Amino acid sequence: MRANPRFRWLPMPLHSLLLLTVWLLLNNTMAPGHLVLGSFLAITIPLLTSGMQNPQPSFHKPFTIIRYVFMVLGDIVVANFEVAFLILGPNKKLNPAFVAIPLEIEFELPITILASTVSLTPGTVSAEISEDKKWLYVHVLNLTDKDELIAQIKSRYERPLMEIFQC
Amino acid sequence: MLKTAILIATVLVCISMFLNLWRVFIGPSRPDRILALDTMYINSIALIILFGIASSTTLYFEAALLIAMLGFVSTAAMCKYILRGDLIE
Amino acid sequence: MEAIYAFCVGILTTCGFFLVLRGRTFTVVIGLTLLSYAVNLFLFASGRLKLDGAAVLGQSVEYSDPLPQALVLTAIVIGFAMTAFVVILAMRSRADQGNDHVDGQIPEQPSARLSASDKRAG
Amino acid sequence: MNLLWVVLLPLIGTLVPFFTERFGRNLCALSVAILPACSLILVLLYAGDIFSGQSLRQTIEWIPAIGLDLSFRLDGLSLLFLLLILGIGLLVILYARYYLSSKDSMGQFYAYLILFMSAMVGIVISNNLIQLWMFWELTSISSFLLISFWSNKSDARKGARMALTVTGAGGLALLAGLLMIANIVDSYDLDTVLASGDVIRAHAHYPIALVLVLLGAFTKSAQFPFHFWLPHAMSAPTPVSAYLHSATMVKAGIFLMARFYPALAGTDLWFVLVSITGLITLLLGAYIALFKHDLKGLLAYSTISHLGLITLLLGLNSDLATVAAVFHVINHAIFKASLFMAAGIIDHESGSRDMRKLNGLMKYMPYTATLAIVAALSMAGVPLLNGFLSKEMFFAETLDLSMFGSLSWMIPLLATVGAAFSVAYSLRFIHDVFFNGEPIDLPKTPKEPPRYMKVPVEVLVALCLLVGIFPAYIVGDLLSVASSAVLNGDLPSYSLAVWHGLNIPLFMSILAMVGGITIYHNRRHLFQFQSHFDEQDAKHVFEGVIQWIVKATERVVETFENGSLQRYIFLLLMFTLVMGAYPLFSLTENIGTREQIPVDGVTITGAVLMILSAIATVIWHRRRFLALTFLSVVGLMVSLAFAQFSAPDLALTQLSVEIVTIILLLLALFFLPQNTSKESTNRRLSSDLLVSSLIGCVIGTICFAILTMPLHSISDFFLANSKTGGGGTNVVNVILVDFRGFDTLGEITVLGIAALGIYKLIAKMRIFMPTRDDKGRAWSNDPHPMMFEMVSQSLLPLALLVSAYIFLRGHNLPGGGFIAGLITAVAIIQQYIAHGVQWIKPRVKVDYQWLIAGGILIATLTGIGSWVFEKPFMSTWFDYFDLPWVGEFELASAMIFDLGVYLTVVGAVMLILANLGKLTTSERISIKEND
Amino acid sequence: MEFWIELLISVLIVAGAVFVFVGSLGLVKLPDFYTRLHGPTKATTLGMGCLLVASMTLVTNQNGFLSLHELLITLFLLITAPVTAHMLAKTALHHKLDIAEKTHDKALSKQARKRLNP
Amino acid sequence: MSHLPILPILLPMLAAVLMLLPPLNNSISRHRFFSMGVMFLLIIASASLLLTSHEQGTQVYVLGGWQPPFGITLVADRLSTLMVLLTCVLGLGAQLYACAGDDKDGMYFHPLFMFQIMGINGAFLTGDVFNLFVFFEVLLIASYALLIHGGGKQKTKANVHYVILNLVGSSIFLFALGILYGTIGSLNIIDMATKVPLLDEHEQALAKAGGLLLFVVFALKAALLPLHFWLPKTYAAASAPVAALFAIMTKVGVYSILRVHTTIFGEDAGALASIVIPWLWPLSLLTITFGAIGVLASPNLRLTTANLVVVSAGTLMLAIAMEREAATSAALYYILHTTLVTGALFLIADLISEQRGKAEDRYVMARKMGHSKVIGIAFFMAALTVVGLPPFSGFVGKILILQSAHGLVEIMWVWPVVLIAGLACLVAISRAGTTLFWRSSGDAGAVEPLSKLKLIAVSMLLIASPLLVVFGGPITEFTDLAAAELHAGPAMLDAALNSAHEGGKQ
Ligand code: NA
Ligand code: NA
Repeated sequence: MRANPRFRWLPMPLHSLLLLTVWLLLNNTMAPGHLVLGSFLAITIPLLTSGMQNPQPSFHKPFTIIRYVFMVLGDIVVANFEVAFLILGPNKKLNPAFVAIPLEIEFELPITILASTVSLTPGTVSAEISEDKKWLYVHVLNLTDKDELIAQIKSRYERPLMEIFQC
Repeated sequence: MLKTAILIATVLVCISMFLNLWRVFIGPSRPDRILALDTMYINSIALIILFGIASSTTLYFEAALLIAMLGFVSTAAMCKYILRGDLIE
Repeated sequence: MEAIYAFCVGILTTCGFFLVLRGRTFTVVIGLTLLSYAVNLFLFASGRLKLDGAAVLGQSVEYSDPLPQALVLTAIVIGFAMTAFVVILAMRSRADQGNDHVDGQIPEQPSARLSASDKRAG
Repeated sequence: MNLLWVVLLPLIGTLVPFFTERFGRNLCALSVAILPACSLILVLLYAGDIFSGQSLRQTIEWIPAIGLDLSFRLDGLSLLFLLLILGIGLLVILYARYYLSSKDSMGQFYAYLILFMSAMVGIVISNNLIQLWMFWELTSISSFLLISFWSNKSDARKGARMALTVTGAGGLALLAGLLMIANIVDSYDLDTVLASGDVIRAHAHYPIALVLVLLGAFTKSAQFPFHFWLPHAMSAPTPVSAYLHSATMVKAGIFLMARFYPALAGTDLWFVLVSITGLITLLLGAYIALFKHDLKGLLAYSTISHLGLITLLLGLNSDLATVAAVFHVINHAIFKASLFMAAGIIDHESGSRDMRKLNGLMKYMPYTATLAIVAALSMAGVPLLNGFLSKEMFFAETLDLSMFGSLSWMIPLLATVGAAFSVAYSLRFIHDVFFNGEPIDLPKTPKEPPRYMKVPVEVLVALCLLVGIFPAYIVGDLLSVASSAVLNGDLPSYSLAVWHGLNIPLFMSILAMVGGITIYHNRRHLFQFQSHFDEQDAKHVFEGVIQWIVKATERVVETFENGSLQRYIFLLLMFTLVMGAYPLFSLTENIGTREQIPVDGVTITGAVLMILSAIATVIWHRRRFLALTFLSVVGLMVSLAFAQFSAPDLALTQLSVEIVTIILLLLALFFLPQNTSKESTNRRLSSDLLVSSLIGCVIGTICFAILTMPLHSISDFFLANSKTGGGGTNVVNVILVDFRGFDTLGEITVLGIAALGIYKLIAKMRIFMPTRDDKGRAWSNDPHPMMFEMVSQSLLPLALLVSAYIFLRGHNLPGGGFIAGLITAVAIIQQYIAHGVQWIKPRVKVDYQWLIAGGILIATLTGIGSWVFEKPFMSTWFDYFDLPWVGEFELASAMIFDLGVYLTVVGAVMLILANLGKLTTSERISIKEND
Repeated sequence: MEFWIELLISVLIVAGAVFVFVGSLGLVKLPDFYTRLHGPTKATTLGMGCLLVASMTLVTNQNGFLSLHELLITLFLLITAPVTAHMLAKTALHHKLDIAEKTHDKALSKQARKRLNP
Repeated sequence: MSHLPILPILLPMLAAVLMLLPPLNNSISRHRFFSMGVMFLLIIASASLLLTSHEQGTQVYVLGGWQPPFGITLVADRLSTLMVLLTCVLGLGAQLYACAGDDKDGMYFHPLFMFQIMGINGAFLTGDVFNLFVFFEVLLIASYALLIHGGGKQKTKANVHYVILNLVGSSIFLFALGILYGTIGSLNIIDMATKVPLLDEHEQALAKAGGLLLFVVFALKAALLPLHFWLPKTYAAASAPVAALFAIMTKVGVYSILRVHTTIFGEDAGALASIVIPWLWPLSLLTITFGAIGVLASPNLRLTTANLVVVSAGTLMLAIAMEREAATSAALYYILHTTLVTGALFLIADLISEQRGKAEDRYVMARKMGHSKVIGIAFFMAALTVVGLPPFSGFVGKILILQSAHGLVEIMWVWPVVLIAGLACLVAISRAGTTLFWRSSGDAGAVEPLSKLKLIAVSMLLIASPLLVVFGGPITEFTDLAAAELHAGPAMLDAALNSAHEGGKQ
């Protein structure tokens, strides 16, 4: 983490790339005019907002990122079916629980991404993070095995994230 | 077929909206109501998308995008209100 | 459809005016907000209703009347400015007078009057 | 010939004392006298013409719209009054020089006096109805100032107010009367009016006009029942009384009657109103005068009585009586002015006006006493003095009356009775003051006044004698020209002689003398009899009535203007209801011919949701957070409705405004009660509900009627010209930034002003900070949840990008500066909510005020830019450019305008919300939870 | 429009709507706030996803060029939904809302509420 | 082309905006000099606009070059330019007064003041009903902000009432506009006037409702009974220069009725002709009555003045109700006179308050007033004017109005009410004056310094009164022409519009 970053033309290159992509998505076009305009915005907006960003660890291992994204998407699809059946089924069958998951991963952005992933995937919601950021409290809709859940989250999501952020 | 699908979908979403409103009505807690309201925002997006599909226009895409962006802020603000009273402190 | 629309406008108007007639600033603000919804819908209706007729050239076959839409836009913005002002004024009033009654003071013995009238009503 | 100067000279003279006051009393008085004297000389120069039977006129156009011209006439009547006004005025100036003490502001006094004099001059030489009225009111005003000259005295203030109120009321009546007369004859010219007596008297409005004019005259001349103000005006300095209350102001009413005599007199109505009023006043004044212990009080009632006499004479509709009236005007002015002056000298030199204390002054001031006695005898109507002559004429006239039929004999009898009382109070004046033993407890030892203070009295008393002995030589011509001016025609034959032989009038005089002496001799019984009646002090009654009126009005105001907003709004809504509903009764059919859109499920869903939520908002309005939640639903549904009915821009705007509003309401709700108990009675609730639902019905009905009606509007123009003329395909946006861009400019100005106003409201706010929520729970200990912080800051660039997108496409597709501005603002607010003010402060160094101003400035300058191209404000410009590689793109001035809109919106919303957030930051107290 | 594409779109639409519906149904049906929280936040993400993909496909098919901008809505929803859930859970914890009887480790909610370690 | 018609709107707007930006922001003295300079410019601009409209006929400014009725037009005829000039003159007086120190009691006084002027001028000049709404809102929001200037409980409370009532009013305004657009299909006042007679029976009923609802809004602004109850306390609570400026606010309502209801629903409107007149008659008479009652009941000079504003509003409405040229002309003269004098009276009330210690301007015994001579003269002048006594302008106005009732059946109501109300005012004002200036408890106390600037401001407004009399001839001639122009109906303005088409786009 850099405290007080020097002024740079591209304070957040990844961000800029994302913004350019979003711009093109928004306009549904690859027209050169929009490329120019989009690039312009993709450079100026991060410049304008760089002051508003708490510095965060940077991304590494782009392939891991992509793999992670698709894995999560897949999990979301599967999870939704599970949850759908749970909801449609009788309430009696539910087995809700609070689970505390110990965190190894550090820093705000990675933790946020982890917590979000947990929320997005089936049957779990990140309810709270302990003040020292060492524990993630999760509410589970239908708990079968607590330890398995913890292990799954740690291996499936926390590990890749730690790789991506190298922390 | 598409029309039928849209019809079914619209009916489902409309029912969902009623269910949301029902939850807003009965609560019982404020978080319940906020949750229901948030869901209602999402369902409205669905409705708008369906509407867009049905009338094959993209004019309402921005409305959906805006609900996605702003609905979140509204929900978060309501939560913040309950947690801290003061939104901006 | 027109009947439903008009009915909604009527209901919103009723609710808005009823709340505006209450004695607390916040409630009045809520009422004014409802009222502004009614007003905007009403003003919009002066251009008549049309489905699939957004007034964007090339996007629709038949266009709805764009002028009332522009007017409503202006009205929304102005209404927003006014609501913002009156909200803060409500706060200021509470801060200055210690209560949020529109008259700056809570009418005397509301409970006594209330129970009496309720008895009569009951 | 320049009659304007006759009034203008004294009017200018009003300013003189302010400049000369500092040069000492003598110079001041002298300088003050110069201009009125010039005016008098001017009048005397014209007098020859008048005596030769002419009357002079001058007209300068002024405000034709109200019929007001500067129009003057100088005829016999004017001449007579001018001589009285200016002549006695000059004497009063001299007298006042000695009367006023060094503590009194002489300049002020003289200014008021001269102002009054000018006003009187103005009245008597007016030849225009409005102008006459104008000066008439000026006399009321200046007399108010004079009466209240010693303003620290409560009596003076009250007396002045009373005089002003009564004469003011009369003035208004007079105005109405004059306007009616003017309408009858279709001219404001006095000549025309006086020449049209027959037309006026024959007109249906004559009685009203007459009554109104007489009200003016009677109030001014202190006629019954309006006489009560005059005695209380005696709290004025004596020169004022001498001038106003004997010679001039009270005579203005008489003048008025005399002036309008040709136009209004001669009818039975005139006779009944004027003569009976005069008679009652004559008797009442004479009777009361006897019982007054105050010297000036006695003189005041005596004045009332004599004015009654003159009025009675004018009311008799007889030419001779009229001559007598005019004659008595002269005589009364002379003797009464001298009497007032004498009374003033007595007051001045002895410190009292109470006749119970003043005794035997003959010994202390023999010279003054002699003068006063002569004047008093004239007042009593003793032969060889002027008072005698006009009284004789009066008696003679009363004998000729037959109007009252078989009761006509009562008039001479009553006249004699009045005269007897007149003799009695004159005797009392003489005997009680100058003889009757030694003075009792006087503040000062009485002595003769300064030499020149006596001069005015001497002059007047000399006139009493001269007129009394040589009437024809001294006033004969004057009386004849004046009388003929009043009669506006030939004079009757009369003779001005001291001795007419032994006739009934003489007998009546003798009877009055004897009667008067008898009354005075037996005055103790009379005083005793009178003491059985509580003396109703008019001042108290008058003040009481005024107080009562004020109290009553206060009650009315309290009842209606009770400070209840709910009541005011209720009234407003009732009014709205009536105005909205009333025309609908003529709406026979509320379904128009327009084809209706078939109902579909989505719409019904939306409608039902909207209606239920709106009703829920109302039902739970006292649980505010809940109400707010329902309000959000309604807002969402409204946005969806706009989307449904082909208004994407509206949907977007409504949505973004909705969210900002909710945030704002939440911010405010923190500082307000969360829940309130039931406050309105069921009755109020039901009446409120009734009114609001009726209005709802009206609005709904109208809405439906309009929706089902075919529309012929100007909108095709916008659709046709949007692209070609405005360069955009989003017609709504082109209307906003181009066709009706001026509205938008106003709209962002409103937003900017609102932000400034809110900032102003916040700046001085001392707010209560709830330390717990409505259920008594402590607040959460996590002010900035980490996840929210992280996500918010990641969303910021994205949101800004979307906002740029919305902004840029606005001209051609739904979007635009306003929505983009709101999105930006919401994104920044989100940062505030997530991170808090402290965090943001060093990171955002934008002055939101500058944003607002800059935004409006940019928008305005875009509009002004078109001036360069000789186009009207806000003429837009656009063109298409083709750059290699980039492709074709459009540049439009409307975009710059929209940028202004964008900046203003961002600035305004941020100025409001960010500063609202700052309210509490420094002083937040955390309550630890104790569980 | 080709049948397969129409079929795909129709299926996506119906599926999306079903998920939306199930989410809202859960909101009404489930026993306590914490379980209700699962319904909408999850079902709607996929529900919306399906609908948006359907829309995307349709527009792409109609216009002849790739229309991806609906992805943005999904992106926003994916980013924001967990935070919404988190904030709501926080409020629920803060208000000590009733937790369904049979929930395991109910006591953990107290620790979570104070953001302490378990 | 001449841009004169828009200057009365743009000048104050730009001035306000520039005062929020460097280098003018943050310095009250710069604000003062700048805004005074602008005010002088404004007066020059509006005076020349008035002369132009007088000599060359109605000036129609077509904004954006969009031909009416499609674009927004500004219509600078004699009536509107007269009102604009009046606003600027009153504004200058209030502003000078404020510059003596009242402007420091809160933020943004001068920018808000300028915005207020902008809004008022805009409302007077615009020829478009929706644009009228916008300018109403501009002037209202500025007035909301100005009303709290100086702070204090009373102001807050008054503001709550004022703001909420006016927000309801604005909603009704929009309802009315919706109806009018929905039936007539246009927003340009002149165009609406030409279309109104062509409506079918069905549309007429609705348009009538629209017109009457519009009347409700204007009546609220103009303080017509029963919608006037908010006014006295609100005006009395405002700080002096603000109250003085507010003297024109009710006239905006009066003007709007005059403009909208005489043009759109005027004599040529067929079935919709004169729809408000039957209501205006009794209401205006009652307004005068209640205003006079309020004047009598007022416990202090501010309230008295505020109630005098109500009386004058009622009188003006009465003149409008007579629906004839002479009456309109009378109303115009009366507006000039009453606006300036009530404005001055608010300022004088403040001067008096300063000198009387805790008693302020209440009618109670107090310490002897300092500077009582100067202030007394000013008060005396204002009092005579306001009561309608000669030699000041009040009597001309009153006579004009009385005269214009000749030949009407209602004269039997008009005259007594106007005259008796005048008497009530006379009684009240004479009591007020004698108490304030003469009823003192002896000690002079500490004499507060009397600001020269304040005195200049007051004299500037007061001097108008004798000037209105001295130049009564030409002024009434002007108002006669203005009234004739207004009553000539849409045809005349249509011609003006058509001439403005040239140079427009398309
Ligand atoms: Na705060
Ligand atoms: Na005696």
